[in-house]
Amino acid sequence: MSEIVQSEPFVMNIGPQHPSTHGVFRVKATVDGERIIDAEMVIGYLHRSMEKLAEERTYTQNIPFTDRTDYLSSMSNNLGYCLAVEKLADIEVPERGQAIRVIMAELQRVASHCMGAGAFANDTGAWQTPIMWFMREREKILDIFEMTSGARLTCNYMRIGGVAFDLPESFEEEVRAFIPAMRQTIDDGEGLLSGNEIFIARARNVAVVPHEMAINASLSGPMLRGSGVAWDIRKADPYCGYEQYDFEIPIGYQGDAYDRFIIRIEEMRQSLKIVEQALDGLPGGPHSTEVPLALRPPAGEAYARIESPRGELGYYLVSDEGPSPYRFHIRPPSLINLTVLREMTVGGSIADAIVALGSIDIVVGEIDR
Amino acid sequence: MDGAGVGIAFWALAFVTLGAAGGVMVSRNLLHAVLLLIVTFIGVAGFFVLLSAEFIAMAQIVIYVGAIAVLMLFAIVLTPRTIRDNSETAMVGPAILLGIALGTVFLFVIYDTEWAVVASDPALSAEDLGKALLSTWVLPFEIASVLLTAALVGAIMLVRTSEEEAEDDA
Amino acid sequence: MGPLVTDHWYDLRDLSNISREILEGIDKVAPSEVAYIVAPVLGFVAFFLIFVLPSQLIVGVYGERRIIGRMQARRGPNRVGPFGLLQPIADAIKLLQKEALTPKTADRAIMWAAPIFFVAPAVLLFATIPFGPRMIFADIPVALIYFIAISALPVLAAFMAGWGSNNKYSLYGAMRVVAMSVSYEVPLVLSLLAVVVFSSTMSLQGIVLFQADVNLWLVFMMPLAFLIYFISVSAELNRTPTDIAEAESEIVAGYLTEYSGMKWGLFYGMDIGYALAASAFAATVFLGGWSMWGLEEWVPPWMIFIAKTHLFYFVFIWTRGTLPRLRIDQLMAFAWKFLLPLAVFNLFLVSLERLLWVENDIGDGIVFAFAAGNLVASAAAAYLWARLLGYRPERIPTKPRLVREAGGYVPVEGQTGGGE
Amino acid sequence: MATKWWSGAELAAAAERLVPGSVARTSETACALKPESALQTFRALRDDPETDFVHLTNLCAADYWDHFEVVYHLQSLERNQIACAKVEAWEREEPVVPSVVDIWQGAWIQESEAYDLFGIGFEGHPNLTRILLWEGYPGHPLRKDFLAMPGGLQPGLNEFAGTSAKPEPPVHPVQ
Repeated sequence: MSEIVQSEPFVMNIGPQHPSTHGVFRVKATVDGERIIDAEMVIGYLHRSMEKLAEERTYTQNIPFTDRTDYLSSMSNNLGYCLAVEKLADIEVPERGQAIRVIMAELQRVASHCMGAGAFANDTGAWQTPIMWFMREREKILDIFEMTSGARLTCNYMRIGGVAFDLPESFEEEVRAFIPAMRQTIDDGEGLLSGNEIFIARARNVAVVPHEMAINASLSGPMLRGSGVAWDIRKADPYCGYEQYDFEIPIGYQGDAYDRFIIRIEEMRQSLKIVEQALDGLPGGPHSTEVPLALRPPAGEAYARIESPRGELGYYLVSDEGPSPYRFHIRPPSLINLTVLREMTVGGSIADAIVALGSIDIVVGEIDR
Repeated sequence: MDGAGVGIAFWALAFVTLGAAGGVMVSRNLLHAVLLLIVTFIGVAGFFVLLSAEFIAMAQIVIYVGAIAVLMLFAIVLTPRTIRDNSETAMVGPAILLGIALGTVFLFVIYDTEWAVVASDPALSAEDLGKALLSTWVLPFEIASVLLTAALVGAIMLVRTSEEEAEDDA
Repeated sequence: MGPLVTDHWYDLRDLSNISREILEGIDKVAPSEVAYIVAPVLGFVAFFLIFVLPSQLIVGVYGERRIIGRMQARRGPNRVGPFGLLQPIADAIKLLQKEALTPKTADRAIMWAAPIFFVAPAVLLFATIPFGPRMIFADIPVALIYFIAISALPVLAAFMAGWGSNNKYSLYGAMRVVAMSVSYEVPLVLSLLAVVVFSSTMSLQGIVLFQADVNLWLVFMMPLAFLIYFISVSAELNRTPTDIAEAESEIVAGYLTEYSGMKWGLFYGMDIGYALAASAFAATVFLGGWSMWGLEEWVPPWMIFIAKTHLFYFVFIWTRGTLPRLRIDQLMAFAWKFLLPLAVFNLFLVSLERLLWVENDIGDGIVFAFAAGNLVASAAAAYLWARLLGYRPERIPTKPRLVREAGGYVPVEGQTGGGE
Repeated sequence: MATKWWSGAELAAAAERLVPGSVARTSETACALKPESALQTFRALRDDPETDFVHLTNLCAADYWDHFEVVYHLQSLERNQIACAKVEAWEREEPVVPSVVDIWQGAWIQESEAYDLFGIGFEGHPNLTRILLWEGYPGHPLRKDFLAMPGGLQPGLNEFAGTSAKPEPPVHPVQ
C-alpha cells in the first residue's frame, strides 16, 4: 500500500473449519488488505500417531492402518506398505497378483484425481459442477472396489505377498464398461475448465514453483512434474511390473496451479490406458503367495516407495525379527509438498492462497498420520 | 400531487427525516450516525417526489445515497478504531450556541420571504431540465465537469503507489 | 399503433382493466379514501399472483436449483410436493423456525436492520416496470434513473450486514461488495445512457413502445450495451462469475457468514428478487418488454414479458452453473480498463447514429442498417481493445507435455507457457 | 533402467572420496556419517556431479534405546540412483543432530516432525517447533520409553504371550 493509505496488517485464520482447506487444516495468514504477508500452517488436528500404534501390531495387522492415512487412495497406500514388507522379508509376488495390484492402484489414482481436480475447480469458483461430474464417475470406481474388496473407501484389499481375494467374474466387463464413460467425463471436465478464460486467469501464473525450488524442497508427484521435472516412480523405479505397460508422464511448463490441474487431468487418461493394457494381458495363476500370519522378517531395514496420486509415498520399516515392526515410518507426500506453501501464498491475495492450497491437493489424514 | 395521500405522506416523511437527522447528532456510534444520515437523504428525496420533481429525487438518491454515503462509509471504515466513536468533546457548548444562532437565522428567513405558491405544479420533466442545462446553464455545467475531472485525477494521484512498488503488484 | 386492448373487464390481455373496473365500482359506493387504500392492495395482490409466485418462488428458488442440478448430473429438489414444487415453501418454513443468531460482539442494531434495508428496495424495483400497455404501477418519466437509484440501496444493506457481523470474513465480504458495486455502477449507467439516447425517453413504457414502433429490439441495435449491462448487473447482484462478495471457497459466505435463520433467508430470497428485477429490467429495455412484433394482440402482453424475464434469468442460472469466479483485482481491472471504454465507445456510436437519423429525417428502416453496423463495430472494438490490453489467449497451452522417460528437469523449448 | 540402490559401502566410498574421514560406520544398506562433518559431507554429496543427490526424499528418526538415528534417503533424479545415509546421536536426554535445512529445503518439515515425535534437537533449524502436537505436550511419543509402564513393561505383543516384559534392548539390528 502506498505510504498515504496506511492499513496495519492483522492475522486471519483460514481453517480449521473452512470450506476449502480440504479437511482440518489451518493457515494462519497475516493479511494486509487482500494481500498475504505471511502464511504459517497449523496441522496436527488429525494426528492419530499411527507410527506408534504400528509398532505394537503384526505386519499383517498394520495393513488397515495404511488405508486410513490417505483415505482418498487406500489401494495405493496398501500397495506401498506391502511392497516395503515384501522387500524387507524378500517375498515374491506372483504375476497375477502384480497385475491386479497395478489395476487397483491405477483405478485408485483416477478416483483420487477426480476428487483432486474437482476440489480444485471448486476452489477457483466453478461451484460444484465439475466436481459433481467427477464424483459421478468416482462412484463407479468405488462400486468396483466394493465388488472386489468389500469396502468402498478403506479397502484393505492387498496382503503381503499379493491380494486378499481373486477378482470376481464380472470385474472385467464392469471395468471395460466404466472406462469409456470415464474418458467422456474427463473430456467434459477439461473442456469446461481448461479453455475457460476465467479459469486460466485464476490459475495461470498463480502459486508458481520453479523447478530448482521443487527439487530442493523434495516435492513429488504432480507438484514436481508441474515444474517440468520428469520424475515418476512408475517410470524411474518400476514396481509390480510397470515396465511392461506403455504410458507417458505429463509434465508442466512453469509449475503454476494451472499446470498441476492439466497434469492431473492427463494422468487420469494415462491411468485408464494402463488399466486397459493390464486387463488385456491379465495372467492366470495364484493371486498371492502363502505368508505366515505372524510374519517375522529377518533383522534389517527397508525403504520402498510408490507413485501415489499425491506424490512419492514411501514406507521405511526396521525389523528386529519380532512379529511387529521395530520402526514404521510413512513418507507423507502431502505434508512434504506443503514445504513450499509459504513461498506460494506470500504476496498473493487470499483467493490465490486458496487456489494454491487446492493445487497441492492435500489429504489431512496423510499429513497428520 | 394532491389529495389525501399527500398530506399523510408529507407528515410521515417529515417525522422520519427529522427523527433520523436528530439521530445523527445524538448517536454514539459514528457508523450509526452515517446510516441515519442515509435515511435522512432518502427522506429528502421523498420530499422531492412529493413536489413531483422526480428527476431531482432520483438524482438525490443516486448522488447522495449511492456515492457520498458510500464515500463516508469508506472514510469511517478506514479510520483506525480510536477515532471512530462519537464521544464527548469539549466543543458541545459552543456547538449548541452556534446551532441556536443558525436556527434563528433560518426561521427568520423562512418567515420573511413570501413564497410564490404556484397554482398548478409546472411539469418539470427531465427533458426541460436537460435543455435548460445545455442551453442557458451550459457554463456552470462545463465548469462543474472540469472540477470533477480534476478531483478524480487528484484522487488517483493521491492513492497511486509509487512506480517501483506498482511493478511488483502487477 | 392503435389501442391494443379493449376496455372490457373480461379482456384478460391487460389486467389493469379489471382493477380499474373494481376501483370505479368502489368509488361509486364508498368515499374516495377507500379506493385510495384498496388500489395499492389490489395492485400488490395482482403483482404477487402473476409475477412473484411464478417467478420468485417457482423459477427463482425451485427452478434454479433444478436446472443447476440437471447441469451437475443430479436431480435437484423433487421430494416436497408434486415434482418438488413446494420446496421453496418448505425452505421458508424451515428457515422461519431456525434460530437467527446474533454474535455477542456484533453490532446488534446494524445487524438487525441490514436484512430489512436489503428487502425493501427489492420490491420497490418493480414499481416502474411495464407488464402491459396499461399494466404498470407508476409510469414516471424518470423510470430508468429510478432503477439505478434503487439498485444502489442493497449495496449499503450488504455493507451494513458485513460490518455489523464484526467478523473478519464478513468485513472482507462487505468491502468487496461495496468496491465492486461502485466500480460496476459506471459501465452500467453508461450502457443504459446509450439506450436513453437512442430511444430519447427515460420512461420504460416509452422505451417499450419505441421498440414496438421501430420493430427492432434494442439488444440487436446495441449488442455491446446489452453485454456490458449483463456483466455489470451480474457484478452488482454478486452472481457468478462475479460472486466474490459471498465467495464460498474464499471468505466462507462473505457478509452472510454470521447470518442464520430467516435473516439469512431474507438475504437469499431477495438475492433472487434482485436478479429477477434485473432480468425484468433487461427484458423491458433490451428485449422489447411486453411487445413481440404484433403478437401482443393475441397473447396477453404480461405473459410475453414474464417469459422474456425468465429467459434472461436462465442466462444467470447458466453462468452460475458453469463459470469459475474471478479475483477482486481482476474484476476491478476488467470494469475500469475494459467495460468502461467500451461503454463510452458504444455511447458515442449510438448518439452519432441517433443524430444521423433525426437530422436527415430518414425513415425507420435505417435502424436495421444501424443494427448491422453496430454489431460489426462492437465486435471489432471489443477485440481490438482486448488486444491492446495484452490479452493473448492462444499462447496459453492447455495440454501438458508428455514424456516417456523419467529424469531430471526438462526445459521448455519453443513456445513459452506464459501469456496473459 | 530401474533405480540404482546404493549399498552402504558404495555410499561410504563416495563420502570418503569427497570428505575423507567422514564415515562413522557402514552397514549393508546404509552408511552412518560422523555428526561433526555431516553437513560438509551432505553438501558435497549434493553438489558433486558424480553422486548428484539433489532430492532428499525421506528424513526420519529411529530410537534404538542406546542411541537415536536420523535416516536420510537421498535421491538423484538425473542419474536415477538412491542412497541411505544416517547420523547417530548417542546422548539419550538431549540428542542433537546438525540440521540440513540450508542444504535441502525439504528437510524443514521432516526435521520439525522428528523433533516433535522424538525430541531430537536439530541445531541450525530456522524455527524448530512442534508441528503435529501442541506446545505443552509432555514428552515425545515415538520414543521407545514413552509409554513404558512401571516395571519396564512394554505394551504390545510380546510374542503373543501374556504381558511379560519385553526383552531388554534388542541386539543392534543394523550392524
